[in-house]
Amino acid sequence: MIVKDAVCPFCGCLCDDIEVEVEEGRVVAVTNACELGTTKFMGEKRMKNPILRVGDEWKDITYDEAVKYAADMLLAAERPLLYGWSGTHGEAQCVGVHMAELIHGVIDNTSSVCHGPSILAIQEVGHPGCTLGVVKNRADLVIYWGSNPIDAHPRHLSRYTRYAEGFFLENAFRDRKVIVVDVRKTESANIADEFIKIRPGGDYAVLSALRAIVQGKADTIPRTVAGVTREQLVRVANLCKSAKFGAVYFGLGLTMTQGKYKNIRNAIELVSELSRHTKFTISAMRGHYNVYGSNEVNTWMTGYPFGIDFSRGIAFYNPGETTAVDILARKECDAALIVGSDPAAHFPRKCLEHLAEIPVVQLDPYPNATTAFCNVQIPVAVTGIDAEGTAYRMDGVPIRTRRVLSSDYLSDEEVLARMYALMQEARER
Amino acid sequence: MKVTLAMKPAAKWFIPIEAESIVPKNFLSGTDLRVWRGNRELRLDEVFSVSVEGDADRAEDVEVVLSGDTFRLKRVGEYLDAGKITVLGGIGMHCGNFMSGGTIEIHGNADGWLGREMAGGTIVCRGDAADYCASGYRGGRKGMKGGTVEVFGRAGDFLAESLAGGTVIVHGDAGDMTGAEMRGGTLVVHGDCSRPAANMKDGSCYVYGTARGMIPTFKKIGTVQHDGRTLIRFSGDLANRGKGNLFVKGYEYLD
Amino acid sequence: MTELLVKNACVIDPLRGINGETMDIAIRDGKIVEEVSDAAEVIDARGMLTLPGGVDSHTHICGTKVNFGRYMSPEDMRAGRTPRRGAMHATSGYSVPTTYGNSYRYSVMGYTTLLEGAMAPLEARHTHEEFTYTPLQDTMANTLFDGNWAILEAIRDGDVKRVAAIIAWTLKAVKGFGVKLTNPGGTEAWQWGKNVSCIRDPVPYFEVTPAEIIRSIVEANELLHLPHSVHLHCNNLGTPGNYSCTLGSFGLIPDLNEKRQTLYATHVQFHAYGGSEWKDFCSKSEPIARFVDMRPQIVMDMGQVMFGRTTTMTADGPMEFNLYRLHHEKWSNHDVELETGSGIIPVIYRRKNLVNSIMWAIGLELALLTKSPWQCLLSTDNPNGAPFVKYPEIIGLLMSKRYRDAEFATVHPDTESRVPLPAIERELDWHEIAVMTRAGAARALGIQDLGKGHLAPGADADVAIYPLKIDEVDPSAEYQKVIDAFSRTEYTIKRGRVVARRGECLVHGSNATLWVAPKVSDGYDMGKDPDFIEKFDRYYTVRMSNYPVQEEYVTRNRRIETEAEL
Amino acid sequence: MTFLMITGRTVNQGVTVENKTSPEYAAETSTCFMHEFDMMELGLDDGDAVRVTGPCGEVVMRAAASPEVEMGTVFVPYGPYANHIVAAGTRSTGMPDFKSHEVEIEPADEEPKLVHELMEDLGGLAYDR
Repeated sequence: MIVKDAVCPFCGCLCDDIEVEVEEGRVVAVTNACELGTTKFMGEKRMKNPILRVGDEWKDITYDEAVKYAADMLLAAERPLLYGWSGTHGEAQCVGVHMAELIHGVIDNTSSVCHGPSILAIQEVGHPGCTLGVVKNRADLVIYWGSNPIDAHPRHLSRYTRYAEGFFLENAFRDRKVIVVDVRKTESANIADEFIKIRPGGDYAVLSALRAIVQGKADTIPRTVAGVTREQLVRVANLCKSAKFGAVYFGLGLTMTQGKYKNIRNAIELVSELSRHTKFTISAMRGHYNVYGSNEVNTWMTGYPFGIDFSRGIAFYNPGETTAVDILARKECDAALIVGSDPAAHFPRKCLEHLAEIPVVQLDPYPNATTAFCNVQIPVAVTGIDAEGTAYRMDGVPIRTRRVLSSDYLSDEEVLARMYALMQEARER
Repeated sequence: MKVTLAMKPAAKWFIPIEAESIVPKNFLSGTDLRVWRGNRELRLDEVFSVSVEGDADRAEDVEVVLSGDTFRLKRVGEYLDAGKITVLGGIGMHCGNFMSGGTIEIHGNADGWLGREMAGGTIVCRGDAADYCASGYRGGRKGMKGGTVEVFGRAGDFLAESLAGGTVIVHGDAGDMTGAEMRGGTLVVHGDCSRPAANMKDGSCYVYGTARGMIPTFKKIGTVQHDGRTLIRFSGDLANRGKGNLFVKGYEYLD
Repeated sequence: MTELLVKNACVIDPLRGINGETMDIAIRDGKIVEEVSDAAEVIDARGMLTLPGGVDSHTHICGTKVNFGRYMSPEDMRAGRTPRRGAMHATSGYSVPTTYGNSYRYSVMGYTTLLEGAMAPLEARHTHEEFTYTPLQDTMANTLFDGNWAILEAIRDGDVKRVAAIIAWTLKAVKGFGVKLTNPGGTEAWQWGKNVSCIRDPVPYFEVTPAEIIRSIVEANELLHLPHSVHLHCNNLGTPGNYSCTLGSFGLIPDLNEKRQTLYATHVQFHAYGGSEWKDFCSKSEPIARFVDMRPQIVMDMGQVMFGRTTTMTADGPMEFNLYRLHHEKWSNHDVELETGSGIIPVIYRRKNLVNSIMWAIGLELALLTKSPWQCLLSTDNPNGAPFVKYPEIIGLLMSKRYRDAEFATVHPDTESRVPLPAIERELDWHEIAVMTRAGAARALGIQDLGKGHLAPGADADVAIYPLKIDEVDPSAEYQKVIDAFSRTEYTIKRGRVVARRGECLVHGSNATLWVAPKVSDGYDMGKDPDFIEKFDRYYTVRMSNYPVQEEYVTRNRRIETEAEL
Repeated sequence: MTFLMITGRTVNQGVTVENKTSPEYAAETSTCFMHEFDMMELGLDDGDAVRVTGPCGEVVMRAAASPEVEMGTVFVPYGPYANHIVAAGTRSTGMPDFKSHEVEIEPADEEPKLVHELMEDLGGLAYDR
């Protein structure tokens, strides 16, 4: 059987033109997807059934036992942390929010360690953006700033920018300029028309300088700014101003370096400045699959995109305080539910040391690094492969993912709904 | 009246306690107050040994003294408008948020967001203050609007972010993005700091040490004498069409 | 079977010509019926004012743009936070509350049906997801066609039937309700950073004018026999002197429909400005109201501005950018490929600001100067002019000259010379308010035949009972009582169940979505049109098969089929 | 020698990220990409073990030459090895300093640990079925 127009569950591009060939309940071939997507579709070695850690042993348990364990753990906790969510569908995320609200816990998603700083910046200055198709059809200038699409979003270049055909571009490859800004000459830099190499930690200064130059104040700028010559900055500012439609795509090179969200704020303010001269947009290269969906769901349900603390019943939001890394490193939670992510692989060690001390339940199809810190792991269907639901693309376009396989695994949503039902019952008693 | 709150040891000592009820005026009507440890509501005396000496009719005459391991105690002195809070050790996040009057004195270190969005009154911190001292809230347009915050140790990153009024003085070094988005008020750092006054619109920022990673979009005006020091005066942030004043003893660009 | 009997209700039901009659309302299984058995649960309304459930014919509550307004505004969110309580989930936000916040607050005010004013087709799924979490109202979505490439091309080719066919395919695909034009042509121009100044400016590349877009789409709308008319946000919103553009747009509209208007012009306050610049800015509510009085084919809503902080959000991207340059607050913009755009900025309307004071006056003037309340409905273009929780105050202002004068005394002193408001004596009555907030809105949306906006047997049992006796309250003097009553129902009944009582929501609820599926002949099925398919595949970034909104997204499906002349 | 350590995503990290118990994932995320001159100075060949010491401890990785990396900096694919030495402080933003850590690098004579061994060091229990 061949499933057409399947939606790739790997990165925030959510490519929806994938063909998946399935034989005897296994994916045997994937067409159109990049290497990352293909591997994800072909994934094997799933965990077979829920497991419970007893001393230094793993014991198989039933789904009912596992769900009960999780519900009891969360009900008993004084400050439970519900973390992850980017690897699952909106429908499951909604149940997660309802759970956090009911048990007065903290709910955070992986954006706190990817584009959380971008959100903080947007909350200060807004976000002039657009859907990916607008860029594909119109942009004659694309800037990748601190992002490396060849490695992280391999089809971004071919579907939307460098190699994409566009309605208003006769010859997209020739008519569209690509600039890459980074601290190292990545592979993406090799296919750019211009590469701006910045000293590590210098993005903010370069962005400020560009803003001033766009305003016609080049004369006050020092001869070099973070390793970039004034001449190059002036040239780039002119390229931007003379473009008909410019688009900036920024990545973790801006969100993870010194200044964090202030870098993004500066980039957005540069784009707002350029908007006085020509059309310019800016967008984040959202990484993990449905991470943008977790922001959307959390926002319409709680008012905030991530890092929401319901300890006091009402929603309190303060990244840096109510975000997962901070809470774990400061040992400020006493139980954790992990869904659709692998914090043990992605968080600093100090966070893991606390995970080792508190009860942890994880929903994940595979054994992963976090498994080692679990008291219980519940294997679930792979979202976007054997479970269908809603995911939001990096530009906010919501797509319903297709189920390409059927399996006996419960989806995240189903497992969470069972937990939630038990918890509601307990609270009503 | 003097109210002494001595923190009791707790089993789950790491769960933060929110104690916005600890403001002097609340003690005028007794000590039957509530605090929250995570999602559990607790009586004040479940968390503290409470003792009261003397009495008072008005908040101005109340002093609250906190002792013990209070570094996880959040929101103490929120909306303080009169009276005094003395913290013998360290204090947790959000101490003195929204305060409009009165005094908070901290003998140890203060955690993040000390004096966030304060409008008046005085905070003195004898130790270090962590990030976002005297700052604003997420997405907010204005930070601290009035009053004084004085830190005798060091301050963390984002000190006085979006400062709109009042005075902030740090005797030690400050961290990165000191005084970012300033739009008014006065910020004084006696030591060094990194990237001061980035994107400032207005206000005055003084750095008596060295400004590292100096933002390249400030215009040098000349030197001035200030408080017996020779400082270099800049105007900016040009990138933000700002008209602020930045005075530094020395500076280094990231060139 | 569940039965409910509301006894001793003082009913105003304008669509049935009932004006203040004391009567009983019988309800069975979610519908109004002639009578119920003795086993029915009884509510004694004790003579309180009882109206059909409120219908908001233009509000922004769900979807990409609204959610972005929330996302970028943590400072707005922290105002108005409530914890989970009983059947109510936690809520946050003031001007752009969470979906539960919207739903509960509307319900407490007696509103049971809401029209989301702008949905980009590509992002329709998002709007429908949020509808699901707006459980205490029935919802429908106006679908944006202002910059739709396929339609612009069809208009250029003079093919109105093709325009209609594209609308039919899209509405059905995205489960949309009505046709919305926001700054027609302007949103496409904005994707080049440009705009159109009024209805005669050609759109770059496509070379059609807003006038042609409006006229063709109005015609297409009627070919499809849609329940609602074209819903227009005119070009040139918010600029001094724009009233002439507004009149020009209205002048394009023939009277094509016997049952309802042919054009619904939304938030006309923002389009009724005189002067040539901000310095000589003034009200032009009079010519607009006079024009509308003479043309039954036009219905408008007020777009009232109220003082305070709010968030503006519209598909009108270029207008928001101009606002941003004025206020230099935060600015978000979101262009949608091949379709439309949107912009968001927070604003504060201040009494001490002359322009804001004039805007405040204009909205009220439109409602007071337009003779028929059926032609000027109550709205704030929530949250653009003000959050909807201000509706009760607006009702108070419309019903009381004394209240208006008291407020007028607090606005910018120069306002008096720029607006006719102080000279207007008219005070609206209960019946007129009922028209402006439910009956008229239901008729304008074309949903009265679907059981909305009235209490005839067969209608949806959506009822609002306000704690107020109209024969005991003089709204002219006791306007505060009016405001209080309209702020909090005694009972809000939705689909035959009491969903809110004295400010508390009592049930979880579940939303129904009304959407339109026009039936067209095979030759006009765009899903089979090779040119349409080819362009879709080449220029959109989602596959055509992944574009339609699936049934899973509609909790309670109210599909409306129309017989198109295609 | 002191280096600035930058972490980031790579295709190989992405390809193996769904199978974190695999040797491929361990190999990719324990690779320390360096400038070849820096490697020469430390006497390292491709594939040699290095001990990388950061603000929060040390971890053994394997060096690999990369033309993308500047002298004085090293690039490590985002994963458990880099995180073993990254500080958890976020400067109160929620985001650790993933891209700006100073580290000490020296040749080592032990093998990089497996992912589950790293986890066990921190109090976890490997699952190996």
